[in-house]
Amino acid sequence: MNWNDWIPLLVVITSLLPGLIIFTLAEDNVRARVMLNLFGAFAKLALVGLMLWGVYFGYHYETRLPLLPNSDLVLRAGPLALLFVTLSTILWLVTTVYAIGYLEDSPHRSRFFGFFSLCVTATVGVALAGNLITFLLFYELLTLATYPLIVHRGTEEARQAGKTYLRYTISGGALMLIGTVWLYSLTGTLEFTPKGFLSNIGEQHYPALIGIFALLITGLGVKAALVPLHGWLPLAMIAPAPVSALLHAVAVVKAGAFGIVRVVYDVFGVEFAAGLGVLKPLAWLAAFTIIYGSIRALFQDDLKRRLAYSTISQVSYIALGVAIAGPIATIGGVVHLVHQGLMKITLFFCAGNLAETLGIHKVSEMNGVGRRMPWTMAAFTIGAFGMIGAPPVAGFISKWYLGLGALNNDQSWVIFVLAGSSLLNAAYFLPILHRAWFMPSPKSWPHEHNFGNKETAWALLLPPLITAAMALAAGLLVTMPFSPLEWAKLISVREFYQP
Amino acid sequence: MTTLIQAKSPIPNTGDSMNRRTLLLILLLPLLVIFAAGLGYAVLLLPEQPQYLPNLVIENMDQSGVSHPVTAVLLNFRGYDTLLELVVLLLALLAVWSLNIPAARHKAAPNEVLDTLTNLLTPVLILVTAYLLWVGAHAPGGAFQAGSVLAASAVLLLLGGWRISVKLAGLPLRIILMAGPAVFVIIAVVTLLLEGQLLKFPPAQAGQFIVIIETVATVSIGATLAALFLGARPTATSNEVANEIDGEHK
Amino acid sequence: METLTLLNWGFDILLGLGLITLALWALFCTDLFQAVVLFIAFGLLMALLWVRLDAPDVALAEAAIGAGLTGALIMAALARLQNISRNDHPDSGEKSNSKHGRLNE
Amino acid sequence: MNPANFYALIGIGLFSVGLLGLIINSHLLKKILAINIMGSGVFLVLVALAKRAENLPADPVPHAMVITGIVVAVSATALALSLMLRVASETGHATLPDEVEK
Amino acid sequence: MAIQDALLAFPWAVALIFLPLAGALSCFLFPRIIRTLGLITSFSIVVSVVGLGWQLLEQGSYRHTIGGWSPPLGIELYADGLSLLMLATTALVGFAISIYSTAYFKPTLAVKFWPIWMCLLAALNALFLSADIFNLYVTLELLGLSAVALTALTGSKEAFSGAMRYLLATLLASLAYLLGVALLYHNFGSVDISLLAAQIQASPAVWAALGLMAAGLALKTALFPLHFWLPPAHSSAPAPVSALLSALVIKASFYIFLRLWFTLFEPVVDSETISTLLGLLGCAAILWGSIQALRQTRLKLLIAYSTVAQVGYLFLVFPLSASMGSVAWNAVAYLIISHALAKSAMFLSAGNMISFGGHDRIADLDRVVQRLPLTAAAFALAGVSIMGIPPSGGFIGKWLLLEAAVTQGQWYLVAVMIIGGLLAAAYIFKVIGYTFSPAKVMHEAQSVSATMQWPALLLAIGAILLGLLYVPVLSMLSISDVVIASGVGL
Repeated sequence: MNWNDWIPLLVVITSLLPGLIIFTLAEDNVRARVMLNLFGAFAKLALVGLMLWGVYFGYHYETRLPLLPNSDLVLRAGPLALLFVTLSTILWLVTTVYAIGYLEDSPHRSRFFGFFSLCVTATVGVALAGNLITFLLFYELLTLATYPLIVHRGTEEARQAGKTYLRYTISGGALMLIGTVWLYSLTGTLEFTPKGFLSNIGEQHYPALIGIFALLITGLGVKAALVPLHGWLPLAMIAPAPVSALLHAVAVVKAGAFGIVRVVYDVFGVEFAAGLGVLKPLAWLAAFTIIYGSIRALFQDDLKRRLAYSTISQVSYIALGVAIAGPIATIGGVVHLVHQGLMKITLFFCAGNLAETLGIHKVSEMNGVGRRMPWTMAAFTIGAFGMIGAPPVAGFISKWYLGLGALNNDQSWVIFVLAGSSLLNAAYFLPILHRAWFMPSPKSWPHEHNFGNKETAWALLLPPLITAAMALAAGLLVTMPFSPLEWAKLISVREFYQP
Repeated sequence: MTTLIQAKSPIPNTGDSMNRRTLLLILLLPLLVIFAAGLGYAVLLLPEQPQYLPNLVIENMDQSGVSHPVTAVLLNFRGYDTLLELVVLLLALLAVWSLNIPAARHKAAPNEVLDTLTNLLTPVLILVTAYLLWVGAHAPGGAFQAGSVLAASAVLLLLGGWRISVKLAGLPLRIILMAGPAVFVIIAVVTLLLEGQLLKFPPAQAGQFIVIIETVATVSIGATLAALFLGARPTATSNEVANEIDGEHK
Repeated sequence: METLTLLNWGFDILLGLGLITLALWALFCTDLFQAVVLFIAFGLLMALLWVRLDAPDVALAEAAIGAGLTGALIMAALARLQNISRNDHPDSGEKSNSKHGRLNE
Repeated sequence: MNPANFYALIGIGLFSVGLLGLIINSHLLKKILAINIMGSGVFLVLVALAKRAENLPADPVPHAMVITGIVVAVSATALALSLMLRVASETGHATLPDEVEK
Repeated sequence: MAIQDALLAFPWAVALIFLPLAGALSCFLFPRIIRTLGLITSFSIVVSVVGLGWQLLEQGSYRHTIGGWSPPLGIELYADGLSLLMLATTALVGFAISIYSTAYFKPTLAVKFWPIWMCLLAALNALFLSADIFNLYVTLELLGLSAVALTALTGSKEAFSGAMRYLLATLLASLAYLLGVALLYHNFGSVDISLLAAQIQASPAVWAALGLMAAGLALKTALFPLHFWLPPAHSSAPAPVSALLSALVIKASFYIFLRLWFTLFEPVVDSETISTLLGLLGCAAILWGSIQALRQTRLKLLIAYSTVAQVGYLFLVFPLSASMGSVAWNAVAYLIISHALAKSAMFLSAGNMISFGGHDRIADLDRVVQRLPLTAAAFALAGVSIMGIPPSGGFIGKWLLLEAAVTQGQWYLVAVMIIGGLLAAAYIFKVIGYTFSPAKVMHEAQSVSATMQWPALLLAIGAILLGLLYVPVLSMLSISDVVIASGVGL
């Protein structure tokens, strides 16, 4: 057991420990809190970078601790895991900066940042989980860690939102628990393995396996906000902007989507799952969610709610890519995990800025805001175009690969889904841009803060710019090594479709 | 059993209780009859009485240090039970005291009959106590019987209005009360150190050990039972009672 | 010999049924004082029964503790109980209701 | 059917009667009496069966157990009675809250 | 090495019984230094448990024949993995409760509390170490009486009638148990568990004994529908007492149940029906208890009903032990410990909230928990374990039960467990939810000392950590010298 084997654990600890310490900090001890947060974030980043490099050259990082009889707590850094870890690490860093700016002198910050760190810990754990039980463990931890963030404001509305969130997620967790136990009792192992570990199960168990698949996907679908399990997501908008940003781009929703990828590829194995005939329904469900989310988004005037429904739609691209079951579509789905994250977090940062700086919450209030806050809206525009899938922003890449993959597996109907959703995206984003850039701005903004000569505080402005730049880069520099696309290809080759 | 719940489940019963009782009775009687019948059947079908253990007792009597089997079982073979039992008795007293029963306020009216009776009976009872205690070693009798007779005499005194003097109500009384279990515990530990086994009396001294235990136990048992009869904790000063009580209703 | 066993049986049955009746009577008579007296009588009868069963130690214990002291305890308790109910709090009914309220929450 | 078995049956009878009384009566004093009677029943079973074998001395072990039992019983009774007094003085009637008897 | 041998030879088991006894007597004798005496005693108990554990790990299960009279003539102390586990739980929880109590009880109450509490500790340890069914009866009585006495300490009328109900129930249970003992004794001429186990076979007397003992112990363990006495007693007792009642006392009678079932009556009860019946009662307990807990408006009643529900989980071991003995066995052991830790943490934090806010109306708790972050954290963490969410001891216990149930295809058990978990989440978050709502200014607030907040938190953390200590705990549990049919080590 050389020290490489501890790196995955360290990656988890680098946010767990700061989180726990932050709980004990006094409310006004801002410096220590910031230092802890940033230190943790950078340490994690360094470790992740190290592992990226190592995995690229075929090293193996795995931490294994006893948890249950013959199923340990396993943290393994495979390519897929690293993709998600990297995403969440980077975005955590950015979001932390943003949150520090956003929550200046608001109450209960120690509590907030404590749970914030726990939330990221859970996400990283979900990403690194090497078997289903470990995954479940962090998945539930994620539920518990996000609840306080959602109800952070403590208003009655927030309490209700939190209650709904718990109803959905805890029930989902329970279903997953059943599925996991059932699976364990059939196979005696829960270890994630490329191409799954069920291929040698007797025919007579296939009905059971289908049931298990249903249970697991339902449990994951709750967090991934697959229709009709998406009810909690729009309500959760009540949370502070950084939280919703993290929730939508990285933590909760992505954990669900990531889990679906895991279950399909590393538990069932894509061929086996296709053989069971469980992928088609998943694909249809995903497609329906994509369309449904987009349509609902059209009719939201509240900016964050519109973004929320857009998330519901966008995240299902991942499930779709997985469900189409082919190397290329897989690349599309997996890479969208990153791209959607980058673009969506940008959008939420911008929405947060509008709310913080000008008190704008509704689309209808955004007339001419582009001239008041050019940088923010520039970032917003990039994100929006990405969502629509216009080149050269990253979103285009994902959709392109999804389409190709669909064609390869002659499931051309997917093309229509993609096209339709792109149109709808355009339909609910372009009006915003039009308002922002080309409509005359009103005499006064709903609730304006003055930040001197700059359009808003640096801590609020930088994060969206960075993430927007990333989204752009991910689209432009696709061919660079270590670009999300290249990495996704690596994953698809190494993990799922090695010859 | 379910009927038991109906009788006790925390639902306020609004209907008049006579009605409820008859209903319960009707519900309960058949069940109880079946219950009793089943038990009786089980008892009647018991096999021949196993004689192994009684014989074992007889064989080991000479080791036990006493010649009366019951006493031997009580204080030697199963002495551990008796030790715990003494603790139970003391515990009961602690519990009763912790309840702050208001002291019985009947100031004993001068009552010749009772007084003479007390004056006559007390010495007799104490003699009986001593006799029972002594006889216990080889004939029916022993600490508990003796103790309870002692208690009876104390009860007579209490009825006669006698109260333990304030000076003795504190530590001395506590020492008397706890002496029985305490001596038992001490002897248990001593034997553990000497013989390496709990309450293992060396056959030679077993007799003495048992006598010591029984004598002290008798006094404690008598005192404890009497105190239980008195109910209220005899305290040095009355205001102590007072602040104890308001300590209760904190 | 025959007569002796018959006599024994008669005695046994008398004793046994006597115990049962005393128990029933003590438990189902309406007057508390009567119940207590009957219970003490029950205890004494038990003592007698212990003798019959060659358990003199138990008999002594029962007579002294079972019947004697328990009886005294119960008598004393009964006396105090009647004291309490004599100078009973007038608001006892209200109290009990409020208690129901709390207990059933 | 020898006397021992007969008395054992009586013991069971007492146990049942006591159980009945415990459930039916709502006055705590009665309940306490009932518990004591049940106890006597159990003790009776213990001692009576100890003399099952004809023309053999009774088994002393159950006797010892019963003496222990009697002492435990008196302790429990004392505690129960004082609790009853407290309940009565607090609530005005010596019954459990759900079975008030005015 | 000499020292080590001496320590290995030391009769820790005996110490476990006699230290608290001595503690009780000295507490009774010297009320002035009562707290110190109590703390010393309960700490020394922890030490002795460690000693005993080491001893057992080194030398396997431990026997001590009292008075040198080996059974059936004498009484034997017996310690194996299961008893060690129970003793360890008792020692830890007991120590935490002792620390808590030093701050909780006013001097006038402390004088009453400590001696009885020490007696209760002695009773528990003696019970877990006894291998003799009559001796078990004596310990049960000692336990019951001390528990009742402690319940009444509050001095409120709820407490008195709760205690009275509890006393009647526990006496009835003891008598039923004793009658069972009488039958067994007169059938086999012994009261030693292993001797009885050696010669037991089905007969009317044995069945009757089984029924009586099971009923009595179920009543003491408050298995639905015999739980009627628990909520009034546990909710009206002083907080530390409620904690030890829920965490330890009901576990003691369940422990005897387990012992008798799996050693004594093992050959008799392998029939499907009774175990299924117990399982169904367990299910009923889970559902009924959880729903009642959900309906409560008083915190302590909520926790008490949650205990009723959690007891239900324990009884699921009986239908599940049929084919997967060992798994179900580990599960129940795990549930016992984690529930002990979690539930005591909950009651202690409830006590903090009450002594801070002066009430336990759930609806008005927000003001309270806001000011007591440690306590709120303790309650939340304990809640995680009660809900059975990973990582926590409760999760592992539930996982193992689920595994057994699924493998045997007993889907109704799976369903009940899951529903119970969801309901638990519902009633826990009913309380937690208020933690985050903005607190208004607090009147009549009394500060709660750290000595009352930390024990609760540490217990809760223990319940969580238990979720990562599977291996050591089970290696402890596996110490045994009897292995019975269902592969259960005892």
